[in-house]
Amino acid sequence: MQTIRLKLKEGVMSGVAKIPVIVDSLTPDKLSGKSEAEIKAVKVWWGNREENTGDLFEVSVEGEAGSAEEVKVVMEGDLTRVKYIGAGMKTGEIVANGDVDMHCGALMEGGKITVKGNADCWAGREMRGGELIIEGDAGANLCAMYRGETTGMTGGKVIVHGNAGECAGQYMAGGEILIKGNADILAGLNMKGGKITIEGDAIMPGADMTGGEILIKGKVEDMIPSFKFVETTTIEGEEYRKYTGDLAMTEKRAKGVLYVK
Amino acid sequence: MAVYGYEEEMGVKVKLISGRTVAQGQNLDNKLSDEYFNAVALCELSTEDMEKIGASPGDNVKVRTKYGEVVVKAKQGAGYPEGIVFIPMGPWANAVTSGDTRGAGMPQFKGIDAEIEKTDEPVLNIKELMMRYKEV
Amino acid sequence: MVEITDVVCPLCGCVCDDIVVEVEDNEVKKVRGACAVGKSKLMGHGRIKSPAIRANGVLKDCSYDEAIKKAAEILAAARRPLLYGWSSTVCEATKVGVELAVEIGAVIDNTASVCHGPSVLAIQDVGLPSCTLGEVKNRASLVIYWGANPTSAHGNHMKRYSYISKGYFLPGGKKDKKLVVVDVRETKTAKMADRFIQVEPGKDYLFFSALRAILYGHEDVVPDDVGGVAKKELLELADMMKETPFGIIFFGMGVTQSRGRHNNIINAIQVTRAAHTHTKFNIMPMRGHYNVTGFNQVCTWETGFPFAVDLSRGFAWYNPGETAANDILWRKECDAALFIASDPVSHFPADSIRHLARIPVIQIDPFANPTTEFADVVIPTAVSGVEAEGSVYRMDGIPLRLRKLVDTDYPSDEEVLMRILEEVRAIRAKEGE
Amino acid sequence: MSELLIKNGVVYDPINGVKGEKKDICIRDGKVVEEVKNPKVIDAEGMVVMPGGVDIHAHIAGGKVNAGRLFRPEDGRRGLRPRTKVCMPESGYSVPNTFATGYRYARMGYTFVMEPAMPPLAARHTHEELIDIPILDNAAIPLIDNNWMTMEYVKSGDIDLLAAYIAWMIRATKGYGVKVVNPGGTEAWAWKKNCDLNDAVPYFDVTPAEIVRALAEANERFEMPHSIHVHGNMLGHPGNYEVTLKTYDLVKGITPYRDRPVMHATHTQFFSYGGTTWRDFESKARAIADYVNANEHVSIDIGSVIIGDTTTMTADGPMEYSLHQITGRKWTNHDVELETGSGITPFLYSGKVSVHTLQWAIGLELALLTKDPWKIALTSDHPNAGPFIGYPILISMLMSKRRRDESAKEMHSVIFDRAELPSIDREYSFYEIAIITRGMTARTLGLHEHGKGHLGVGADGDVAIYDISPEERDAGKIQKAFLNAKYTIKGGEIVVKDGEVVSAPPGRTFFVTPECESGLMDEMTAKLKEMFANYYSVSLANYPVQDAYVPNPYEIRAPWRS
Repeated sequence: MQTIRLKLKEGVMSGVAKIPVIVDSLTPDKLSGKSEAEIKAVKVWWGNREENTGDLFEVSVEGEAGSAEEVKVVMEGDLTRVKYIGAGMKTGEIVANGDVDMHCGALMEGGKITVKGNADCWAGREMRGGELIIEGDAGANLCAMYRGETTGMTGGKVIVHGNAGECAGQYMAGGEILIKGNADILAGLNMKGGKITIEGDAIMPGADMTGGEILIKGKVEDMIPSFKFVETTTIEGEEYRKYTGDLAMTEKRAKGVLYVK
Repeated sequence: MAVYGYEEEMGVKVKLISGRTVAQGQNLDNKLSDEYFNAVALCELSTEDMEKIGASPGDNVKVRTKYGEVVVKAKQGAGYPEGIVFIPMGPWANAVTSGDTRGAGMPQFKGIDAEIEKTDEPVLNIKELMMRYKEV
Repeated sequence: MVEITDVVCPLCGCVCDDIVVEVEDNEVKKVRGACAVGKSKLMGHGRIKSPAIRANGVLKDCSYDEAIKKAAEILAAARRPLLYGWSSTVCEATKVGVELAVEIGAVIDNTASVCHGPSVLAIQDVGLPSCTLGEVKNRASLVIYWGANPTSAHGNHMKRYSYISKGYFLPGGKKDKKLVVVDVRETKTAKMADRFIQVEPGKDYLFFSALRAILYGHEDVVPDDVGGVAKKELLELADMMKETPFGIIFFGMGVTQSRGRHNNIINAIQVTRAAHTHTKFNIMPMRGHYNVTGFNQVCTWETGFPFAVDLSRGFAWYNPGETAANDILWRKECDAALFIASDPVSHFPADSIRHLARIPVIQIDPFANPTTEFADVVIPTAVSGVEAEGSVYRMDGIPLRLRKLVDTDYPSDEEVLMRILEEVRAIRAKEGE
Repeated sequence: MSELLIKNGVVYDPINGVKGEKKDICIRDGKVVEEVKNPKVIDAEGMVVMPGGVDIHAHIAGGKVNAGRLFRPEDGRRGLRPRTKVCMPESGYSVPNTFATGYRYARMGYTFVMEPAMPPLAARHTHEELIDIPILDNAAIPLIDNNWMTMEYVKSGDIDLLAAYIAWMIRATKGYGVKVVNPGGTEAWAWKKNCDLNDAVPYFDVTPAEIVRALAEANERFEMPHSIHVHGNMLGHPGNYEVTLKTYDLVKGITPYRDRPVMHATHTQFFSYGGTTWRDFESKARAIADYVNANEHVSIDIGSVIIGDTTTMTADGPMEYSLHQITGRKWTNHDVELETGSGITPFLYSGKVSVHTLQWAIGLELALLTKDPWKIALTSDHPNAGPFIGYPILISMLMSKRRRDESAKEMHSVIFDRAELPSIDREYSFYEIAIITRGMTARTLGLHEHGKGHLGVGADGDVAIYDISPEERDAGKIQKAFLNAKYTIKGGEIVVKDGEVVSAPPGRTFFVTPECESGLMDEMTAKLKEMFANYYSVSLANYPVQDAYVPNPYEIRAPWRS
């Protein structure tokens, strides 16, 4: 096992402007096999200039790793403007101690990311595999697609311990999302596969669904009026109303399933 | 500036919307004028809501949301259903809206949960309003 | 006195091009054919007299050279500059703006992001079945304004292009047409309508979904009340839509700025598509400023993306919600801002503009406005469409050329930007030495 | 005085009959000359040298191209490339930004591209984008077939007045010729209808066949450099090859003003379909090629498919709608008052799908079955059948039977049942490639008389040098060489070196000024004024494209033929 600690230096976010740092170059697979000095020389974007990781982060490396799989990256400091944490990562582990900025785990293929705080918008965007755990809230467009695309998350597992923002799981095609809190409007918008479980409340879930499954354990506000009631069914001992839809997408395509109490 | 945290009950609960008006449009290039102030530092509300807060046209009304509060002149609005108030788009409406776009690039300018009450506090002019932003 | 005909109006997205203006002593004296708002714009208002730089909290007049040099220094030093506005200027200025943004690694965005930016996001999801305004004039027997109030915002829209105009296939004008208005309040436009449908604030999305289900033949699943509208009303609207040979929905900020935002527009476009399975149906955003569309056009062909483009890494990254002006300001990301032909301080939420008090701000505009109160460098320019000519795009994408009506000593927006760009390049060249 | 000498290269210059000869090219002040005195020297030893490429048909600028970019950020992100010292950032794959369009064509050795569909009312837009496309010389053809004025004159049979209208329109739009797209069908689409060749256009009482014939006649009233440029009716419909052949026949017997066809039929792949539905869909490339082989009045370009995702866009609104209905993908439509329309929808050509496989085969078959390469041009109807950046793939396919066979094996087996391609042995030579990408296209557009598409003395100093041996037959190497030229020279200036853009000067816009008798023009204008006063949403005075939109003009006058 190897642990790479990256602590954002205090000066980076102490100015009047909080200029984002883009760190998709700091994933376990990309840092694996590098010495401390080499890691410090890896380039990251800070605004419109490229900087050395070592200039923005305090870097320390403990232990040895036989492969990227055994690399754990721990990120610390004020991460609220640190974007793309773990984006595109294929293996290994990242732990972010605190709130993180946008695109955390975007295009992730494997490995595990734990955010010990909130994650801003587009966490898990276009995620292909791996595990993303957000201990706080997730922002809007969790596990969604990029603008114009028609596929969001296709695989992997995401757990949000808090609430999720608007349009969670938009265009989701596979994988699983568990939201332990509430979901803001339009969770599962355009969903076509996979499963979303919302333990809290939801507003207008499942609009334009063509596949996949959404289960809402709390209350639903403003149910989409173009779903068809199928039957009452029991899941884990609780009674749910099962709907299919969205008929606003035409009957042929309305293959989504919504379970509502 | 006080930020409303739902801990205290205030006036009447309404939905706040904003938008263009002819007078607002005519003074787009003339924003530091009295005409613009008169066109924009106001709140149109229904007769019912006017009665509920005990105000008459021309009285000052305080509009408060999760994001801030602002005082504007009450104006009788034609065609408003009860519970909807309108402030022409501009600095006074924006004093009580949020810049958080929640992943969309567009703040929500319409349909904001707000509370209104009659007040004796003055309507700030544009420079006073701007000063408020510089303080924070 | 000189009469100038076929003047192109530099106010709203209607870009009326049949205005008559009388000029005497190099001043616009009379305007005919424009709406009240357009007339006010053409007649003019008090101007910023001189370039100025703020020192010790006070704007102090200076020369153009000094102001431009100062602006260039601010922009060249910035790590995350924002260039915003662009909707009340011509495309030629925008082109220089994009070049400047590339040069300094800026985020460039226009006022669409607080207007019809959501409509663009929607178009990127589902497309836009639409047409030019002349098609509406000649063919549309059903006109629907949704969350739009043209009597206030687009004074000549109905007269020139839609409900009130006469067309080839509709020689009787409004006698041959039906007008439907959907809004949360009974606006002046609504009072003219054959049918007014009042929807609860924030419920448009539900209404659209229900309408689609009905248009696709699934009225059975639709509940009796949708967003405060009775199912019967929905069914009747759907019938009207199916029966017209050519229908159009014009939508405004009533839908783009309320709960659901771009998703409301996606749903409105989906309604249009559903109606299109029965008949010819179109939809068009009621674009606000006269060239808000033009910025989106230029920015798209030059960068590949219509607005909110982040060029900080040398290539274009587009992601409204992250790279739109409100995102950058509310999140306090930028360390310098240039505003041109717009007034964000009036039109952005308070908690976005607070950041402006703390960073250097450059304003390029003919008129003083609340943004001037925050500006550290102010550069006055000619009024496009009155004192300077150039390309603009109407709400339906039709390009027109604004005219120059009177002479001026003020430089154009394009000229000022070009000089800033040259100055930035000079600074860069020096740094490189 | 700037001079350039390209020495020792193997030159393919079909217009001058140069078939792979070792030959020096001398350029002075942007033009090819006999000799130079003190030149900068490029040693092209062992390399293939051709005139700069001339694309006869690619949608690179204007309202619908930009609508395609605007609604496809997901395509935009597929072609991102950061700025360089000389280049602006690039974006897009099937709908690249203007800068990328210029750079990518230049990297492939092209120096001229024809934008083949300019909606007159939005002509300013097309020109604004052309200004922003670096390096390439260009021109745009206005759509004049669904116009109400056109249909009224077709109905009254007044070809001279129609010619006056054409003249006015080409001048007003700073255009290059007459474009036809789904004649009558696009007007019908305004009511959600469509027209076959002999259907009456709703409310206008003319047929598409009449429109095509009348426009061809009117076009020949002038000394126009180019014939009418035709996208006919029923594009993309199974069984449409019969309509296609009938359309070709319509203009047989019309005398062109000079030695060129009367009609250029574009992206013919989409018009060479047999069968009655997508189920019994089959290739009819043979029937089309036979016709073209036997006749002199029609030229074609292939519109060949490049497998992968692309953005389809055309003024043929109903066609795009049916495509959108098949795929369910996003769809933009933009009808233009009194003139035309357009539709746009993304499309994925997959080698696993039988229809797409046949479409792929048809484009190549057309090129291989048409005997005389002077009658056929290489295109992909960019971006409709695929983006222009795929041309090198098409070239390698035409030059290598082996590559075609290998590809066919990977594709749907239908190719062995309902296409002729697997049995065709023909392989294009470098010389023939030079014809279908330079000589033929320049000549068909009449540009060879204006310095394009050849390397004779007096020609523009536009040269492409490909780092490949004239003996090379390896498809992979051919593709690579044509994708990134060793050098591209534009007007005597090196713009690409080793596949990278090293300079990006602005291009010129070519436009035609047809000259018409004033009596005819006056009579036509009276009617035009009425149209504007009553039905257009813009004023006549604000309609014509101002000179500001053509900052680097090249005017070609087209006198009236008395």
